[in-house]
Amino acid sequence: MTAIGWTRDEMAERAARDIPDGSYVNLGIGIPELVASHVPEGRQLIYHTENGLLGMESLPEGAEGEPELINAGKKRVAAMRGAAYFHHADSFAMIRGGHLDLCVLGALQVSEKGDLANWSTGAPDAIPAVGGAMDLVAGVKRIVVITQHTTRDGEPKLVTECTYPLTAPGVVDRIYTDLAVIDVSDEGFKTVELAPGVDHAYVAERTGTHLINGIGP
Amino acid sequence: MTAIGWTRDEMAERAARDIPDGSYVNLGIGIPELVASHVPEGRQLIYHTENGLLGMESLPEGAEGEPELINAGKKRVAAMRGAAYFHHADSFAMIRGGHLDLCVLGALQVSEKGDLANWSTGAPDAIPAVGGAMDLVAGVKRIVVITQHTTRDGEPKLVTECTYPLTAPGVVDRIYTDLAVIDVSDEGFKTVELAPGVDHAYVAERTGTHLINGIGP
Amino acid sequence: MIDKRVASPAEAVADIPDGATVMIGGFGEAGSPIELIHALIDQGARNLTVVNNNTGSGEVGLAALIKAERVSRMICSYPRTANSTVFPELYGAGKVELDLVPQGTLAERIRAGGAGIPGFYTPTSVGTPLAEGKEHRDFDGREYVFERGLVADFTLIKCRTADPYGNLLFNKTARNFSPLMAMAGEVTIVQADEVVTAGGIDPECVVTPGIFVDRVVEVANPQQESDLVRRGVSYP
Amino acid sequence: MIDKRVASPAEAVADIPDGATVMIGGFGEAGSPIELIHALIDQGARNLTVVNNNTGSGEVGLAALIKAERVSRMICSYPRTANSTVFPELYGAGKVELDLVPQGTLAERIRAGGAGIPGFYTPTSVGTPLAEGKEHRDFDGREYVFERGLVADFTLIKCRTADPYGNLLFNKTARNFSPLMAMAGEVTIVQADEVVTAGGIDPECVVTPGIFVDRVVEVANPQQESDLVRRGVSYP
Repeated sequence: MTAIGWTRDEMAERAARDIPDGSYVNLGIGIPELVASHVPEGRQLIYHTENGLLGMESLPEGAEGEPELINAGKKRVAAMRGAAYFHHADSFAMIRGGHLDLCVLGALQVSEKGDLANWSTGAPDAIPAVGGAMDLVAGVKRIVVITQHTTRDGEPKLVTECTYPLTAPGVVDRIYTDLAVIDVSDEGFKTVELAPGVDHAYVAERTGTHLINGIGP
Repeated sequence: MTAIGWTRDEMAERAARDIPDGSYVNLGIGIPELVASHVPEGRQLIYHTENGLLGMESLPEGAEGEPELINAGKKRVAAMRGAAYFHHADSFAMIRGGHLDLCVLGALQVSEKGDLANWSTGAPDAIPAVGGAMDLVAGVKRIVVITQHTTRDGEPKLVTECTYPLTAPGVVDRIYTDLAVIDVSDEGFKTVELAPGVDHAYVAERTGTHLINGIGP
Repeated sequence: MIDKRVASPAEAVADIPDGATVMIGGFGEAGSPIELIHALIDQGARNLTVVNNNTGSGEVGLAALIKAERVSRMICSYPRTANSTVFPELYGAGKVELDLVPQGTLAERIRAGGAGIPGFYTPTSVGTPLAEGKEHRDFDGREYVFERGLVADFTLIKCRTADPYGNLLFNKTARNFSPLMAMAGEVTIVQADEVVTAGGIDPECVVTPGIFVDRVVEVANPQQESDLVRRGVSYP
Repeated sequence: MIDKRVASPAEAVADIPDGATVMIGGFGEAGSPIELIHALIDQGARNLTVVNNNTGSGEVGLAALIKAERVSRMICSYPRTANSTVFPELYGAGKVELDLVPQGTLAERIRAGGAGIPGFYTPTSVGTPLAEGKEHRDFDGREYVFERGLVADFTLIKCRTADPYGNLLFNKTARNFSPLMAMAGEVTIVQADEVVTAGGIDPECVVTPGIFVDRVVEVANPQQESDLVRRGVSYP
C-alpha cells in the first residue's frame, strides 16, 4: 500500500458513497467486499451473490454460519429478511439480463477504453479459472473497479492496452484507486476526484497512459 | 360416430391400456381427456398440463373448482397430493426437453409418414391459433393420436399427405381410431388391432392410403 | 427502506406511453391482472403491442383493452377461446395485427429476453407454416428454427402475495407466464392479492425475486374474469 | 404407487458406465452430494467427463474422484479453490483435461440442454480468449457468441427434502446448479437429507418437479466437505 492516498476502507467508503439507494449490487472478492460496510446512513442496497441469493448479509459478529449458506467466494454469509434463494440459471439471468445495477470488482489491469482484465495473468503454467467474472461484466448495468493504483512492484494497472487476457472489452465505467477516482470517458481516463495530499501529476505519473485532468488545477 | 367399432370411451380405454405404469403424460382436449378415466387398475400415471401443473387430476364429482386452477383447455381441475406448480418456461422445458413420456392428441389428419395436422384447417378466414400443440409434438417422447377414423363426412383422416397445415412432420407413433389401432411404421400405416366386428378390408376402405395388414387374415 | 408499493392501479400504470410493448400475465383468466388492465384502459395509452397467451374473453380485462382499440398488435399463441369475440371481430376488420407464436416458443422467447439471451434454436414449428421464412439449422442431425428473445417496455402481472421488495408468490396455475414476463419487462408492475412485510415470504419459496419487480399495488379481492363475463359486464 | 426411492447410494449409482458424462451438483461444498460421489468411487467407473462448477477440495468427494483418476475431463468454471490441490496436480501432469466455461454460460448451457434448446447466443466472453474459435453474431449492434446446450448421461445431486415422486426442495445456497442438472441428466440421482411422503412438499414451493428425477436415496445427516477436509480425511 502506498504511504499516501486512501486506505482500502477509504476506497470502499468512496465507492459506496456513489451508489444510489435501492441499488441491486454484486460485490467481488477483496476490497469490493468492504463496500458493504461503508454504505451511507439512510441507504439500503440489496446484495446479490451469483451462487443463488439476493439479500446477502455478512455473518453477525461471532456467528459460525452454515456450510450451505455461502457467497461466491465460498465464505459463509447470512440472508436478510426478505431475501430470496434461486438456482444458477435464474441467478445469471439476473446478471446477463441487465437486472443488477452495479458490480464492484477488483482488477489486474484496466485499459483507457474500459477493457478489464481480472481473471488471469495468462501465465502458461497457471490453471485458468474464470468463475462468474465474464458474465458479471457482460451483463451488469454499471461496472466499477476498486484497485490499488499500481501493482506491488509499482507497475501501472491503468494502461493503454491490457496485456493480460481480457474479462471483457469496454465495460468499466469508473475506477476507485488509492490515489483517485477516475472515469473511463470517451476520451480516456479522466480524474473525478483526487485523494487528499495527491495532485494530478502524482497520479498521472503512476498511470500507464494519458490521464485527463477532469478536476482542474 | 360409426355404428360399428369402438365408442369414444372404448378408444380411450384401448389407448390407456398401452401406457406403462409411472408414465408422465399430457392429454389433449377431447377424446384424449377420457384416457385418464380408463387407466388399468394398479397403474399410476402423472398428468402434465402445459399451463404449469404436474399431477393434475379431474375435479371431484360435484366440486366447483377454482378459476386459478385450470388445465390447458381452461377447464377447472384439481391437483394430486405430491403435485408441483411451475411457470411456463419450466413447463415447456419438460415438453421440449423430452421429459414427458407420452402425449395423446386429437388430429385433423395424420399422414403415413407420421405427419400430424391438428391445429388449423388453413381456411383463409379462420383465426390461426396454435397453443402448445407444436411444442408437444416436437418434444414429447411418444406421440399417439386418438381420433375417429374418418371425418363426419366420411373423408379419411389417415392420408398419404396431409392437406391441412402441419403441426409437425413425422411425429405420430400410433393412432387409436374407432375402427383400429394403427402404427406408423417405416413402411406406412400398419394395423395392430381391429375393433370387434371390423375386418381389415373395412378399415382399409376408410383409410386414405395403403394400410398394411399387421395382424394377418 | 426499499418499498416498491404504489397506492393504486392508476398510479402504477400512469407512465405507459402510446406505442409501448406491454406483456400481460395470465393464461385465460388464471393470473390475469384485471385491475391493472382496467387502469390502463382508463389511462388511455394507444397503439400498444400486447404479449399474452390469449386475447381475453367477454368485454373485460384484455378483451376490453382490445375492444377499446388500444392494441395494434397481439403476440400470442391462442387468440381463440370460449367467449372470445372481441379479437376475432377486430382482427377480421384488419384493426389489429396478430403475431402467432407457439406457446412454448413464446414462453422461451420471453425468458430469453429477460435473461439477456438474444436468440436460441428450438425444434418447435419446424416443418410447419409458422417456421416459414425463419432461419433453420441442423444440430446433430435434427433441424431447428432460430427464435429471438422478447422484451417489453412494461409488464403487468397479478400474484397472490408480494412483499415491499417485490418478492412474489403466485396462486396455482395463475403463475404461468408471469414470472417470465416479470424478467422481461423494463418496468414490471404487479397487482398482489396481499402485500406482507419483508420476511413474510419464505426465501426458499420465492418464485419471482424482487429484482425483477418495480411496482407493487395491493388489490385485495381482485375481480375474476369469468365472474364478470357471466354477469355480462362490459368495461368501462 | 410411483416410488423412486432406492435403498443405498451404491444401488443408486450402480449402472454408471465407464466413459459416462456425469453432472455433479454443488458450488464448492454447498450442495455437493458427497455420499453419491463416494459410492461412485467405490463403484469404479472410469474415464468420466464430469461437470461441476469447481473441482472439489481436500481428498474427499469430487476431489477424491479426481484423485482416483476416474475423471478424464472436467467441465467447470473455477477449478481453483482453497484446499484444492488434487486437480491442479493431475492437470499439471496432463492426466485430466479441462474445459473452462464461464459460470453463467455453464448454467445456461445446462438449462438449455435440459430444456431441449440445442444452442443459444450470449454476450459473455466476447472479446476474451474463451470466445476464440467460437461462432460470433451481431444482434442489434452488439456481439454475441454461440454456445451449445449441455446434457449428461447421469446427474448426481443433493437436496434437503424429497418425496417418493422425486419432487425436491433444496437448502439455501446449496441449490445452485442442482435443479438445472436434474433437468439435463438422462438419469438423475438424488441424495436427500430427508424423504417425506407424497403431499409433504407444498406444490407451490417445489423447486425441482419429480419429472426430472429418477432415483432418490435418503442420506440422513450427510457428511460436510469442510468437516472432512478439516479432519484430514482422504477417501476411500
